[in-house]
Amino acid sequence: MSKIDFWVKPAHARLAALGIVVLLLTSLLGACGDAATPTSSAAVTAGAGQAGAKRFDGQTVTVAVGSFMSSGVNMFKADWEKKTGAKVQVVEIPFGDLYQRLYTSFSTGAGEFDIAIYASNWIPEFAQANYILNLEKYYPEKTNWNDVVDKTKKLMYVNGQRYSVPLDGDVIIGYYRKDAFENDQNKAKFKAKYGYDLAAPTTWQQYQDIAEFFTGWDWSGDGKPDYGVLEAQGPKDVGPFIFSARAAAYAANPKTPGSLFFDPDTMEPSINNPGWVQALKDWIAIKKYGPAEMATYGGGTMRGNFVAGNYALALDWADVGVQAQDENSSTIKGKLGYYVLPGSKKVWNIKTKAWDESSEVNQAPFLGWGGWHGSVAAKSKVPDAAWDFLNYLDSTENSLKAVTTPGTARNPYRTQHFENPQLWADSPTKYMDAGPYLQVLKQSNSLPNTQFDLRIPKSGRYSEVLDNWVQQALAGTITPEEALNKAANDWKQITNEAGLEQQKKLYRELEGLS
Amino acid sequence: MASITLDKVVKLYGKVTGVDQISLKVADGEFVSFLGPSGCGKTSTMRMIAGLEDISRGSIFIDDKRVNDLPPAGRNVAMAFENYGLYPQMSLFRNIAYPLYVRKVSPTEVGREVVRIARLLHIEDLLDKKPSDVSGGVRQRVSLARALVRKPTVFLLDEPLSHLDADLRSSMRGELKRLHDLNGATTIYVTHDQLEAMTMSDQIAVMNLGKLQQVGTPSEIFNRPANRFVASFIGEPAMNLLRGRVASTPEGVLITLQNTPFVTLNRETGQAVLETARQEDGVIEVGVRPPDFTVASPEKSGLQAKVRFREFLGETVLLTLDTGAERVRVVAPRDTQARETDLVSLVPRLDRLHFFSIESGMAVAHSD
Amino acid sequence: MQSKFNLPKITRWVLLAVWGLFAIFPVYWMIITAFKKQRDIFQGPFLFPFLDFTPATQSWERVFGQDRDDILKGLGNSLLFSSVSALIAVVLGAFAAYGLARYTYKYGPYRNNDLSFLIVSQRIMPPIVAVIALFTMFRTVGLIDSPFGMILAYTWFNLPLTVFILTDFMKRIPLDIEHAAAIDGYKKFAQIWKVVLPLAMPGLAAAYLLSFFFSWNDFILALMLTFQKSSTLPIVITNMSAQMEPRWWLISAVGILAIIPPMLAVIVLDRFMERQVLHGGTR
Amino acid sequence: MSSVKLEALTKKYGDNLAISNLNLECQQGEFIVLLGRPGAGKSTTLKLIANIEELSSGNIYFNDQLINNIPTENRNVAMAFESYALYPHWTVRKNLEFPLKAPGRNIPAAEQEARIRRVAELLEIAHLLDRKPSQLSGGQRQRVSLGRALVRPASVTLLDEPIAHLDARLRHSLRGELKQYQREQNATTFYTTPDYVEATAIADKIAVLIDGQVRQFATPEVVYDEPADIEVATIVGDPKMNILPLAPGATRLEINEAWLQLPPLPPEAGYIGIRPVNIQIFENAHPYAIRGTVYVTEPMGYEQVIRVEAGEQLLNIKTLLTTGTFSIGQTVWLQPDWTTIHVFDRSGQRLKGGFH
Amino acid sequence: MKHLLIAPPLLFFFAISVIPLLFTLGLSVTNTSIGGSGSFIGLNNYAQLFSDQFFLRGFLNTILYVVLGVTAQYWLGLGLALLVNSMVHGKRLIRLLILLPMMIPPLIVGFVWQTLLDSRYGPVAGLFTGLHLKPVPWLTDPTLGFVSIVIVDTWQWTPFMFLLLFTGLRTLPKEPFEAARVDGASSWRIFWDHTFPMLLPASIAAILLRSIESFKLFDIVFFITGGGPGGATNTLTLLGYFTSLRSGNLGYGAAMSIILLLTVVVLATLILIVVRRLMARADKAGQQALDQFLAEPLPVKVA
Repeated sequence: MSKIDFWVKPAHARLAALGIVVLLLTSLLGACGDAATPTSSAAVTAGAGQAGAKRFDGQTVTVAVGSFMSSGVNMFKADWEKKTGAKVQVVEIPFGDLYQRLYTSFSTGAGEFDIAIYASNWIPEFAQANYILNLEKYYPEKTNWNDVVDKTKKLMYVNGQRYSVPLDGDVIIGYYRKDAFENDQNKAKFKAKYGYDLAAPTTWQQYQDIAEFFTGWDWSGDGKPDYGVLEAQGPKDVGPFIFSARAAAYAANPKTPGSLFFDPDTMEPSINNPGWVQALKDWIAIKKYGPAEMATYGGGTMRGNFVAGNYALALDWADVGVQAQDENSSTIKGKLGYYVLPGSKKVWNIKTKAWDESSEVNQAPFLGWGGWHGSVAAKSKVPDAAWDFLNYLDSTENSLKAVTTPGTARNPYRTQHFENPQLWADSPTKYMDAGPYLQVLKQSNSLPNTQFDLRIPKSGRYSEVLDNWVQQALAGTITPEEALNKAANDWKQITNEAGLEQQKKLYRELEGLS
Repeated sequence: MASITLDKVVKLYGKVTGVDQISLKVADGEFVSFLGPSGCGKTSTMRMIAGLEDISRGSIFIDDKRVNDLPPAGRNVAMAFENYGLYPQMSLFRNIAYPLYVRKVSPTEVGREVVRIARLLHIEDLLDKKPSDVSGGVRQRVSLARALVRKPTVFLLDEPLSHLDADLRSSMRGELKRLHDLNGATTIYVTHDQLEAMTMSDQIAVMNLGKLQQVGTPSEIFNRPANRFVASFIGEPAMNLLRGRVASTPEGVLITLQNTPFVTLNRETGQAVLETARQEDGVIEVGVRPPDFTVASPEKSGLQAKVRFREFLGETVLLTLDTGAERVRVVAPRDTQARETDLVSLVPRLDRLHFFSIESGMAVAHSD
Repeated sequence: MQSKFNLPKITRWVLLAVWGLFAIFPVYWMIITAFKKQRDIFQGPFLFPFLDFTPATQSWERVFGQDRDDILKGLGNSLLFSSVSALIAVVLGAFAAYGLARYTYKYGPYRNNDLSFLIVSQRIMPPIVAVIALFTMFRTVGLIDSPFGMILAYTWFNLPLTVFILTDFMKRIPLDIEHAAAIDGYKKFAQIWKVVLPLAMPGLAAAYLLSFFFSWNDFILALMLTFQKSSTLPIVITNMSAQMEPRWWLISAVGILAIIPPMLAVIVLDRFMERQVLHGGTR
Repeated sequence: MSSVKLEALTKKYGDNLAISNLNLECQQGEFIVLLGRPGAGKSTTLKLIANIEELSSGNIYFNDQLINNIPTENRNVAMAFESYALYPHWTVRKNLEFPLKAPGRNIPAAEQEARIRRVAELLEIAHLLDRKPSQLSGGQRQRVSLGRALVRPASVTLLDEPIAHLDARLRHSLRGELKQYQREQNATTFYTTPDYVEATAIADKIAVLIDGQVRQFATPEVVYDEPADIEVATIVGDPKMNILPLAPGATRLEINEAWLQLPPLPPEAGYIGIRPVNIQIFENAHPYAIRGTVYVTEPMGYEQVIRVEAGEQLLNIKTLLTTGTFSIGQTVWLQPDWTTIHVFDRSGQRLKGGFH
Repeated sequence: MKHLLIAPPLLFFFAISVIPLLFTLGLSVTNTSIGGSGSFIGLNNYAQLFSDQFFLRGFLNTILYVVLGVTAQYWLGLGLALLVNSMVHGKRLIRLLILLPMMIPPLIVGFVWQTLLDSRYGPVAGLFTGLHLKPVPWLTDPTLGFVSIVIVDTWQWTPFMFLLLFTGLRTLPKEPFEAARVDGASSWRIFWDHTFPMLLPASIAAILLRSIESFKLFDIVFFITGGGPGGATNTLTLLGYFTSLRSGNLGYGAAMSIILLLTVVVLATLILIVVRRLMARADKAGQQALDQFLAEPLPVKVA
C-alpha cells in the first residue's frame, strides 16, 4: 500500500534522474573548481610578467605547514606573490601528523616541499640528517636579526649554524582572573583562610591554594559554581608540555644546568626523579579544582573554555591572552592577569640526589614546543625564493602584524613585539591592556633559568611515551612514581635505539654544555 | 462445530470497496464455497472471518457470537493458505504440532494428534523433513493437517489446490470432500475454479466485484443462474449468450435470432421474457450452454452458423461457430460431421434455455 | 504488514518517538550550535534559540567568507571521490557479482565461493593495516594527494562491499528473464545492460548508497593519502578546528553542509531501493 | 518458418537424465504439442531447441541445417516462457517492441506498430499496452508473454504452457485463434501442456512425453483412440482411464467375489484399460456387474464423476447426472462395456487389433 | 568474458590488499621507525606486545566494543525494524530520520557528543541536574568513558543494522505469520518462533558486517576521548595509528596491526559460529518440547 512502484510514475523517474545528474554535476564542478585554481593563478603570474620581470617569476614555493599555523602564512602569501612573481602553494598538514609527514617526505627525498614550518624542537633532528638547508649564507642579508629574542635565537642553531627563520615565540605562562583577585571580599576571605594575600601565584603551592579557594562557588556572578583552575590534561595533546612546564620548577636546578630531561653526563632520564614526581602529584591534585572533563581537554578546548569565564587560573602559551580579546569567544576581556610560571623553593639536585631548599623561589619558565620556525628543504629547487618568502614572513612589519592578529598561532618573539603595547591596542586584536601581558612574556623568555623543551631526535616519541604514562597516573590507575619510572624505562629504550652517544652529544650541545 | 453469519459486511481499502455488503448464513457442518474471479472479494471475506483483516462495516458472527473484535486466536478457526503458509524453519512435524503447542497441549497428546492426522493424510513418513524438501502436494497436505489437528469449529480453505498439478488437484478434490464428510466441520472454501466449487460444495456463494451474486446448491447455480455473470462463470465451456428479438405471436412468445425464428416459448415462460423485452427495445439475451445445441444440417430450421474451429476433445468435439454477429460454442459428439468452414444449423434444447435482461443482466426466466 | 508485531499503536509510537529523540537530538544540537557564539557554547547548555541565546551568524560568515574556498574544496572533493568511487565500485561490483552469480569459476582450487570470500575478505582488513604501505605505494607512483588516487583508494575500500551486496541480488534475478532477452535476439552485453542491471536497481542503489556513506565518512584514508589539493571534507574540518581554539560553531555549520549530500543521496536512491522491480515479471 | 528435426537429443543434469534419446521431426508450419506431466521434459526440450539449455548430446536441424552451435540470439526462435519472464521494468508495449527492435531485424516502424496492434487485439491486451507487468493480473501477464513470442517472425515458435493461467473463457477462445494465427503466419510451433484437452484441441500432432522420451507421436485422434501404452492412455482423458491388471491367461475378471467374463484376449495381455464413460453404474444389484462402494462423487453440471472402490481398485466412472444420485459409502454395481476396451501387454505396450 | 567480469576485484585484491599486507607483515618483524632505518628483530615486537599494558587494554577494549556495541545495535536495530515494518503510514520519512545518524561524518559526531556529554555545559548534564541527579562524568571516568563510546557508536551505527534487518524483514513471506496468528500464537511467540528464526540469515550477515566494521573503530574514539582517560578507551586501530604515525614506531605499530587483523579474522569466524549457535539455540529453546517427540517413537496407532 505504501509501496510506490517507482517506474509507474514517470515524474518520479525524472526527479530521480535529475537528482543523480545534479549529484554528478556537482562532483564534476568540484573537480573543475580544483583544476581551475592553478589556471587562474597562472593568469595572475602572466599579468605580472607583462608588467616587467620579477625576481622569482614562474617559480613555485611549496610550503608545508601544520594546519592551524596556516593563516599566519596565508595572510602574507598574496602580497609576496605579487611582489616577486612567484607562486606559493600552502600544504596544510593536520597538526598531529606534521612530524611524521615531514619526516617521510624528507627521508624518502621526494622533494615535495620547499619550506617546512614546524616546531623548532625538530630543527636539530632535521638539520643533523641534512634534510634542511643551512641558512648561514642567507643570514647576512637579514636586516632584523638582532631584534629576535635571545632564547628564540638559540633554538635556530645546530652546530653553531642557523637552520631556520623564526616565526613564533613559545613560552608557557600563567593567567589569572584579575576581576576575582581584586575583589576585596575575596581578598579578605582568602587571607583569612590561607594566611597570606591573594595575588598571582609565585609558587605551585600558592597556585594550588588559589585553585582550591576559587573552586565550587559562584565568584564570577553567572549563577553557576565556578572552578579554580583549567589546564589541558587531555591525552594525545599538549599535556606533556604543560606537565614539563610544571616540572621545571622542581627539576631544573640552576646548579646542574641542562638536567631537566636527562642527566647530561650519562643520558640517564631524569623524568622519574622526585622533582618530576612532585610535579605529577601537583598536577593530579589540581584535578579536583577543575571540571571533570578537564581530563579530556586539549589546548584548544581549554582555551575556548577558559575565555568563556568560570575559571580563576590557567596555564598556556601566549594564545589565551590574544583569544581573550575576541568577544565572540570571550567574556573576560580586560579581566585577565598574567604571571611568570610559578616556581618552587625546593629543587631536586640530580648530582646529590637531594632537594636543594632555599628561601628564594626557583623560577624556570618553559619554552614548550619551541615555537613555529620555518626551514628550507635541502632538496628544494627554489631555495632562494623559499628563503625570501620566509624572510618576508618574518619581516619586522609582517611579524608584528601576525602576532597581533588572532588565530595566526604566532606569538611575540621579537623585542619590538614586546615594547609598544599601543601597537597591540591598534591591531585587529584591540588588545587594550597588553602591557602586563607583554611584560610577563618578555620576562619568561629572558630569565636565566628559562628552560628549552626537549629538542633531540625522537623528541616526539619521548613525549608520546611520557604522555601515555602520565595519563595513566592522572586516571589513577597507577601511582605517579610508577608512571614516571615506566616512562623513564621507555625513554632509555628509545635513547638506546637512537644511539645513546649520539643523543648525548646532541643533548649536551643543545643545552649549551659541551 | 459452528454456524457463521455475515451481516452486511463491508471491506474498504482506502476508497476502494473490496467487499460490498455481503450477508450470508453458513449452517453448522456445511461446506460452502466462495467462488469468483480474482479480485472479487472472496479472499478478503474469508480473511475477515479469520480475523486477519479488520471489518470495515457490518458484523460477523460465529455461533451467534459477534467476533469483529476478536483476534484470530480467539475465534477457533483454522485456515489453510493458498501458498500453504508453512513455517519454513520448522520440520513438518513441528508445523503440524504448532497450533497445539501454542495452546500448551501436553506433549503426549500433541504427538498422538499429529501422528493421527499425518496418517490420515499419508504424510507420516515425511514428518522430519522441512517444507522446502517436499513437493507441493505434500506441503498442501501439511497445511491441511495443521488446520485439521486443532479440531476447530470452522475451517477456512483459501484456494488450497490452486498450485497443484491437474492430477493431484483432481484426486485432492475427492480427498477433501471425503474429509469433510468424515469430520463434518463447517467449512468455507475459497476458489476461482468453478469445477472445484461444483464438485465439492453443499452451497456455493458466487461473488463478483465485491458483491454476492447468488447463493445456492451447485445444481441451482448451474441450472437456474441468477444473472448473466453466474451463468457465464459456471460451466465449461461457458454458456453462449445470444441477443434475441422478442415478439408475441399467437402460439406463444417468439424469439428471433439473426432474423430467423429461434424458439417459441409457451405463455407461462414467455410472459416474463416479453415484459422485460418491452422495456428494453424488444431485445432479450438468450443463454444456451454448449452441450444444449444439437448440430444439424443447414437445411434444418435453427440458428445458421459457419464452423470456425473444430477441436477434438476425446469423447466430444468443441465447435466454435460464427453466426454472423456472434460467436457460438457447441459441444457435440465426436462423430459430428461438421468440419471447419461448413455451414450448419444449431438446434437448441428447448427445456434448457435461460433468459437475461440486457440492461440489468438479471435472469428473467429459465425454460425448464 | 507481514510479521506484524502487535504492540498497541500507542506503545509503538512512544518507542519510536524515544528513539527518534535519541537519534535526532544530537543533530538538533549540531544545528543550534552552528548559530552560537563560542562563549554561548561554553556557558551552556543553551537549547532554544532566542530564549536561551541569541543566534549568531558568525559561523556562516566564515563559511561563506573566509573559509569558503576551503570548504568548497573539501565539499567538492568529498562529493567527487564519494560519488565517482561509489559509481565505479557499483559498476565493477555489479559485473563481478553477475559473474559470481551466473558462472562457475575454477582457478586451481578456487571456486566461486572462495573467490567471493577473497574479494569480500578485503573488507575485513582494517585500513590501519594497509595505510602505511598504501602511503608508500601511492607515493612511489605519484598518487598521493591526487583525485585519481583517492578514487582508487575508495573504490578499493568499497568494492568488496558492493560485490557482497550485489551477488545476492543478481542471484535473485530470474534466469528466464535473461533468456527471454536472448530469445528476443540480444547478445550477452545487451542482456546485462538492458535487462539485468535495471532489475538489480534496488541492489545497485543500496550498494551505491552504502559505498557513498563509507567514502563520505572516511577519515583515516584521507588523512594518510592527501595533503591539500585532494583534502576531503573531514580533513578540511579537522584542519579548521585544530588546536588553536575549538571552533565548534564553525564545525557545526560545516557539519550541516556535510549532511546535505548524503541526505540527498538517500532521498533520491530511497525510491529505487523501495522498488520491487522484479514484481510482475514472473508468475 | 522452418522444418525441425530433433535427433537423439539428450540432456543430463549431473547424473540426472532429463531428456534421453529424443527424436522428433516436423514439417514447416506444423503445430506440434508436447504433452506430458510436470517434469516429463517438455520445457527442457523447448529450451534445448532455443539453446537456453546446452545439449548433452544429439543434433538439432532447422530446414535440414545443423544448428547445434548457433547461439540463442541468432537462432531466430520465439518463445513464451512458462514463468512469463516479462521485463518488469517496461510497459507492455515496450515488452512487445523489444524483440522487434533487436539488432539485425530492421523492421520498419510502421510494421512494428502493425504487428503489435495485431497481436494485442488477438490476445485482448490492446487496452493494457501502457501498463507495467506489475499492474497486470496473472492471466494478463501470461497473454503479454505469449504476445511477445507471437509478435515477430521466427523460424520456430516455442510456447511453454502459454495459456495455462487464463480463465476458462479466454482459454477456449484463444486456443482456436492461436492456431489460426500461427497457420496464417505459416509458423512452425512447439507447444507444451500437461492438459490433454488442450493438446487434442489444438495440435496437428501430439508428442506424448514421458520421462524425457517421446512415447507416441501422432494425430490427436490416434493418440486418444490408440494410446501407445498404459502411461499414454492415462495421460489422455479425464478422469483417467481405468487400468485393470489381469492374471496370466485369465479369461475372467474377479472383483469382490464376483466375476465378469472377458472377451477372448491374446495370451500376452497383461492389462485392460477402460475409459470412465464406458462403465455403467447401477444403484441396485445387476446381473453381469461387479459390486463396489462409492468413494466420492463429483457432480459437474450435467455430468458427474463417481469414484468407486472395487476390491483393490478405485474405478472412475463418468456418467450423466440424471443416472442417479450417489452418496459416499453407498454400494453400487458396475458394468463395463467390453466393446471399448484397450488391451496392453505385461510391459504396458498396446496390443493391436480389436478384441470384441 | 566471465574472467573479465571478475578481474577488477581480484586485481584490487592482489594489488591493494595482498601487497600492503605483506609489506606490513615485513615491517612488523623489524624495529623500523620514522627517521631511522630498521633492522630485523624477529618476533620481538610481538613478544613485547604481550607485556605492553596499553596494547593489552586496547585489545580488550576493541573486543568489548565489538561485543557490546554490536549486541546493542543488533537488538535496537531489530526492534526499530519491527516497529517501522508494522507501520502503515509515514514509513519513508521515519526511515530517513532513522538513517540520519549514519550520514554524519564521525568527526562531527565526535564533536557533537563531546559537547553533549560534557558535565558542565552539555545538555545531558543539564537533564540530570534538572532531574536533581548528580551529573555523571561520562567522558572522564574510565568505565563511563568506555560506555560513552559504546553509546555513540550505537547511536551512529544502529541505523545500519536497521537498514539491513528492515530489508530482511521485507523479504519474508507473509503467510506463515498469518498462519501463526490463526493458529493462535501471541505476538511474542510469533516473534520468537517465526520472525527471529526466519530473519536468521539476514541477522548473521548484519552482525558479521557490523562486527567487522566495529573492529575498525577509530574516528569516534579519536575525536571524543583520544583514547583516554589513561588509555581506558583505546582501540587497536587508534593505538596502531598513534604508535605508527604519531610516534613513528612503524615496526611496533605494524605488529599491532597484524595482531588486529588476526583478531578480526578469528573473532569474525568465532562470531559467525557463536551467533549461529546462539540463534539456533534460541530457535530451539522455544521448540524443545516439540523436539522430543521426534526422538520418541510415534506412540499411537491410528484406526
